[in-house]
Amino acid sequence: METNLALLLLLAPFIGFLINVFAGKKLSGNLPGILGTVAVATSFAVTLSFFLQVSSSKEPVMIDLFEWMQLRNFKVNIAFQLDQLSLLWLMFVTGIGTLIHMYSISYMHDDENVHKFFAYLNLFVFFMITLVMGSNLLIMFIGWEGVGLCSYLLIGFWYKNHDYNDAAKKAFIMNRIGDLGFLIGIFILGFIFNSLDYTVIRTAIESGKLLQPSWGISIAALCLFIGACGKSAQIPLYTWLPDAMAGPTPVSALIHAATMVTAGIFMITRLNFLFDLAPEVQNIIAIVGAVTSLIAASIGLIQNDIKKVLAYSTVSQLGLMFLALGLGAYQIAVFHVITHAFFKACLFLGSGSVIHAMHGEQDMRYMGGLRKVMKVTFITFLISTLAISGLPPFSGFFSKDEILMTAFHDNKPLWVIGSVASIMTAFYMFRLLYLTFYKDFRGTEEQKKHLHESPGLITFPLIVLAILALVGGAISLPGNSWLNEYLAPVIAKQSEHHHMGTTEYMLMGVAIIGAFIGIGLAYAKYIKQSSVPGQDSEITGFAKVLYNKFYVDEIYTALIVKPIYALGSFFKNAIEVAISGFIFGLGKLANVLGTEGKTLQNGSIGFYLFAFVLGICSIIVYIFLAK
Amino acid sequence: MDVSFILITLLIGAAATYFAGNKWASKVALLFSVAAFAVTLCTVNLLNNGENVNSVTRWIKNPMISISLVGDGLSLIMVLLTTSLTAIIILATLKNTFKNAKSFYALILFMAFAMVGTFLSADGFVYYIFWELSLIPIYFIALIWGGGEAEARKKDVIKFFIYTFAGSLFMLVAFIYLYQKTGSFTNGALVRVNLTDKEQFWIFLAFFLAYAIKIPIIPFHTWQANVYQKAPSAGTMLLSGIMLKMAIYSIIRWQLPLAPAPAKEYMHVLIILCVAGVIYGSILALKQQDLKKLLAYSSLAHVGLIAAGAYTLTLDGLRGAVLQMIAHGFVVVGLFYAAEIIIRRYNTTEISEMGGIRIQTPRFTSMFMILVLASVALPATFNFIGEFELLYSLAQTNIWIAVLGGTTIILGAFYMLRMFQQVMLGEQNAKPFADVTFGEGFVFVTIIGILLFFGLYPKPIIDFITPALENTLNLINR
Amino acid sequence: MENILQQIGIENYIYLSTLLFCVGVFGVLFRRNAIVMFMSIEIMLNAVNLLLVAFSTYHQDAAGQVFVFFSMAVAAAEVAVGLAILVAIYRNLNNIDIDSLKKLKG
Amino acid sequence: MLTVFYILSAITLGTAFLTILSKNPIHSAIYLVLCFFSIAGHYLLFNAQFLAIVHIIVYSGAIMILMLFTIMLMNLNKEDEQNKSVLTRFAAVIALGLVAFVLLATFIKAQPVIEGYQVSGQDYQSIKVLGKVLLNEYMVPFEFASVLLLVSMIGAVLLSKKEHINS
Repeated sequence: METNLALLLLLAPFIGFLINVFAGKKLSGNLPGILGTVAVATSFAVTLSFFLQVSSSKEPVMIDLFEWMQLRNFKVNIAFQLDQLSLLWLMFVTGIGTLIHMYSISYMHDDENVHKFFAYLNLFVFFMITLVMGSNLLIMFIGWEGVGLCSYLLIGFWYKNHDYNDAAKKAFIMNRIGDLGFLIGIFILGFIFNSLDYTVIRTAIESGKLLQPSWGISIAALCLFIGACGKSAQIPLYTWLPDAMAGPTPVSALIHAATMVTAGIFMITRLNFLFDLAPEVQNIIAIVGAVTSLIAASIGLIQNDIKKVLAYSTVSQLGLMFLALGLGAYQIAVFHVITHAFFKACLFLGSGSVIHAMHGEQDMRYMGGLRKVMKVTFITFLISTLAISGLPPFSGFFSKDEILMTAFHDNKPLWVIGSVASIMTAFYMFRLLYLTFYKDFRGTEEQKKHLHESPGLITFPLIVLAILALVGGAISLPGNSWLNEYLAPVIAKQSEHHHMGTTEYMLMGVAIIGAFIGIGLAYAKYIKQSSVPGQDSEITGFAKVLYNKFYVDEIYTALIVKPIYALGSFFKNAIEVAISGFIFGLGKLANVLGTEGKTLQNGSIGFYLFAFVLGICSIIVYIFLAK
Repeated sequence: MDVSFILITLLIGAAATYFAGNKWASKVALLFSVAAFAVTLCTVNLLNNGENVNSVTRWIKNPMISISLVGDGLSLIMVLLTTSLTAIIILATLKNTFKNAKSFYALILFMAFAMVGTFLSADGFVYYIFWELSLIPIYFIALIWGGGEAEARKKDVIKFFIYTFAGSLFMLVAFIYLYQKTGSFTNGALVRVNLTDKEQFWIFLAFFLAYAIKIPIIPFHTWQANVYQKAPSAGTMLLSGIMLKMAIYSIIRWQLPLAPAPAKEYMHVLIILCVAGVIYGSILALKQQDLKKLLAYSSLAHVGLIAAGAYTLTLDGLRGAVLQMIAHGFVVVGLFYAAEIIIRRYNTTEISEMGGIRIQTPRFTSMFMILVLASVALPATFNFIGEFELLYSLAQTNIWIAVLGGTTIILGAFYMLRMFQQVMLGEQNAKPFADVTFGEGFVFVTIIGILLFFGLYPKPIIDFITPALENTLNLINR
Repeated sequence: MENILQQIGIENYIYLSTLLFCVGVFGVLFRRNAIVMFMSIEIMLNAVNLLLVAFSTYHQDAAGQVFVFFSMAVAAAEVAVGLAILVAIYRNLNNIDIDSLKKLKG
Repeated sequence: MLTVFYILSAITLGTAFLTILSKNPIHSAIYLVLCFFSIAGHYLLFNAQFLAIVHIIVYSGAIMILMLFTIMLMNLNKEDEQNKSVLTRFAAVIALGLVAFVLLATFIKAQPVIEGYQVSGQDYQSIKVLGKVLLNEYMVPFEFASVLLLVSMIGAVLLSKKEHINS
């Protein structure tokens, strides 16, 4: 029964995918969308039942299907594991997934390939469920690559535009760089533990019978972290995420904000017992997370594309989560993943609603004043913005504050970086809010006439997500955390409980003041001074560097892509030519030997005889004399 | 019933096809290739039931040569690959019209016959004969029915012929030397002979030349891209799908058990050479403007990884090599078939002249996409199993080699997606492009079905080949 | 009956035939006239014959002499055909200078 | 007998040299006849009377007459032969030296192996014995020799026949 239910949970989106792929074209109107939504909703319902079961019984559900792969020292099965962590993840993946599917019905209904869109979206949910549900690293890897594939398909959904296709390709390839790291990590773990099952690895570690030196584990952890960097857009593999905004907005909300990009955090949390053994890797994770958070936030300060701002904000928030992971505070990272999923999905969907109203315009410089026409969108957007800025009592406040608090306890410089990033976040989010919804409309008259509030299918998910963003913090209140208790079985090392003392309250105060500083700056600049960001050419100085994202893309192109192409040209024009020249040279040599050799046959019998005598002499010498 | 039935079926098929006349040739060929596949399946079934499927016939008394055909897991899986791919290839060409079709199809079946013979022979001399025999049909297929300018084609095809032929002559020398030592050509006798390390080295080298050219491993690959480009698609599929697997199969069956000492001593050199081929082929594929050449270089990269796995001398490496051979066989046939469809409809092989196909042909695009993804070894496709085992075996020898070999999953995605984007995506092309017909779709669906099914449930194949590979490994480590 | 080998060693005959043979070789290389080259070849043949007879006596075996007999038969046949060829050449070229026969060059 | 040997040897080598060096082919032929006679003398020294007679008959009688006829037929009895180039002559001398050196060196190297001559007293070279050997042991080659002579005769006739050039 459990197996069947779990398979239903897994396969419902896949069936939705199949129907939409094969029959989607024939389905009329919103049917593909409804179908897709129902499929994901089914998964959500099953997840919910499992969630209730497991949170009461505290026993994970294990499902072992059949043998998949055989390696020298172990076998890999197709097997699934529904424990606290995976169910939690499934809850918000399928839950938010359902909402976003619903949203997409309306958002995408004009598109000619709407059935494909829902097919891909369903496929994504399927792979995401695989990733989360898998009971060993290779199953996770199926999902891991599968979601990358769906991300590729959905970013390049409007495939006629080669810029979008390039973005899709870039996302896939950058992910693959991480995936290589992931694979190498899997290999090393395979050597050390002779298994890839989480439970086996965990038992091996906890039994303390590990014979291998710990540096093997450290390298494995580092490799896995590289994989996580690719998927979760951390330095140095983050540049694909902002480009990924080429996809339709629901995709950005679902894949590139709420679910897929958190896969890296899921993986590290899943293997927390492993990372606990590698403190130096944890340090690297924390530093990378903090730096990513700061750099992405600083780039976000000055972007004008509404989705780009949100994308950099996502990268920045993911950085914060990695900071938490690096500090060993897995529950807090998970907490932030969840709250972030709520408010960031809401923000993206809100921006989608705005873009919908603006008929595809994404540049904030041509928006403004939307508050009056789009009330629901505005209010939900405002709530989410407050949440991400870290103002109490919104959910983002609790999660972010806990991260900063942990950082303050463990590593003060990282705390400073995180705090600065948070202040920046407050600034650019309110900048976004002010530019989009306040003041007067700056677009064309044509656009202004068509401005409208989005239909109910769009606003409903917004409202739900906004409510969640508002109250989501309740699952892990400081001092009384339901989440920590819930996750306790899957987290090997419990982080020490922060006693809520004066320091903690002071830190909270500092965080709130920081948020207000950010908001105040934004207010001063965009409401008081009514300034609007200038055209691209007017940007100068450091701002230009920020606006061009520190030229990271250009640097990567110059350092990696160009050399590869140059190497390709070199191989093609030099080495290939040389090798094939050598081979042809051998043929030519035979030819030359023939033409030259035939002149030896000059017809002069005297010469032949002379050669003959010489030959006889040498034979005699060889046989009789040369001994 | 033993393995010789497969050979007989194919040989009769070749003759029957020739005498069936141009009109019926393709159908007769298809019939016999399917029959051969069915016979192979029966043989596999027999073997699984524990029966003996070997066939030994005395041929020449002095020198002692017997036509001994041995069917074990390793050889029969390759025969299965050959017969199934031959059927698929014939099916794929069914819609084309060839002049002198009876010769064309008869040559295809004859080539299948020779390749099956190569896989089955346990007598070195007979093996060599089959090995060379398979070269003749493909030479004519590429020469007569190939594309491009006649003179250039002739040059490339002759280069290919002489190149591979020259390589295999060294193998013949090695066999004759071994015969001098043992007085027998049979695999079983040859692997038991005690050779000094120096002798083994030279024998290894002789075999290596033959195989390195056929596979091809850099720097012996220069014949490949041009021949793939110029040969007709059926020829390219035969070459890349089956023929180069002959060489890798031979490495496992002949080279490693016969000369294990140098294989162990020079393992790292060999693996690095193969892995260099992976990177080299991938980077070159990025620069190709010709669709078939791009696929040729991608094949170079993939096959390099397979050879590297075989040379690791680990069970995972050998198993990964066999699995990946099968997977790569199907994928590359599918890809070349897709390329053939595009090329036939656009009448050009230049990637720059393509584009925007996806709007016109959603079904074809999906199938092509799946093949591309399988070729970049997305998990849950058969190729992933093979590639994972290969990389795992490389990691067992040296983790850095695994990293280098693993760049194939990055570079592979890079050039394949780049190609896919340029060929399929973008604004609608001015030229019309009809969607796949039922027959074409059937070929694709068959290939994709095989790739996905075994991607999730490779156990039957793994169980089938593992005992034979363990035997081989025992011989290597004797 | 006593023969020469009872008085001098066989090496004298070996030296003699060697020298005779060398003279033949020299003649073939030195002259352009085909007939004289022919004669030189006969000298070489005779050098060998002489040696064969010498060894036949030395080993006291008739086979060597029989061999010389055959070689004479072959020489006769060879001369007949060779001279016929020379005549044919002479008829075509009006000389038998060996250096003018260079049609067979590669 | 020793003196006879030396005289005969001197005649053999001398006439052989003169054969080669004379400008006039007729002279060459005549010197060669002398040379052959001296070789027949050597055969007599070996007590090989049969061979000596056959040698005189075949070489001096048949072969040399044939040559002389040819020379006359071609009207070659004049000294119009051009000398070869210096290089060729030099090469010829070198070849002479080389062959002589190599052969002599081989012999000298082999000399220690050669044993002294011992008389066994058995008859091995009388005409009777030779005839028996020839017609018993060497019957087949003997017959083939006759075929060879026949064929060479036919060949010679065919070759020297005047060709009928087609109009």
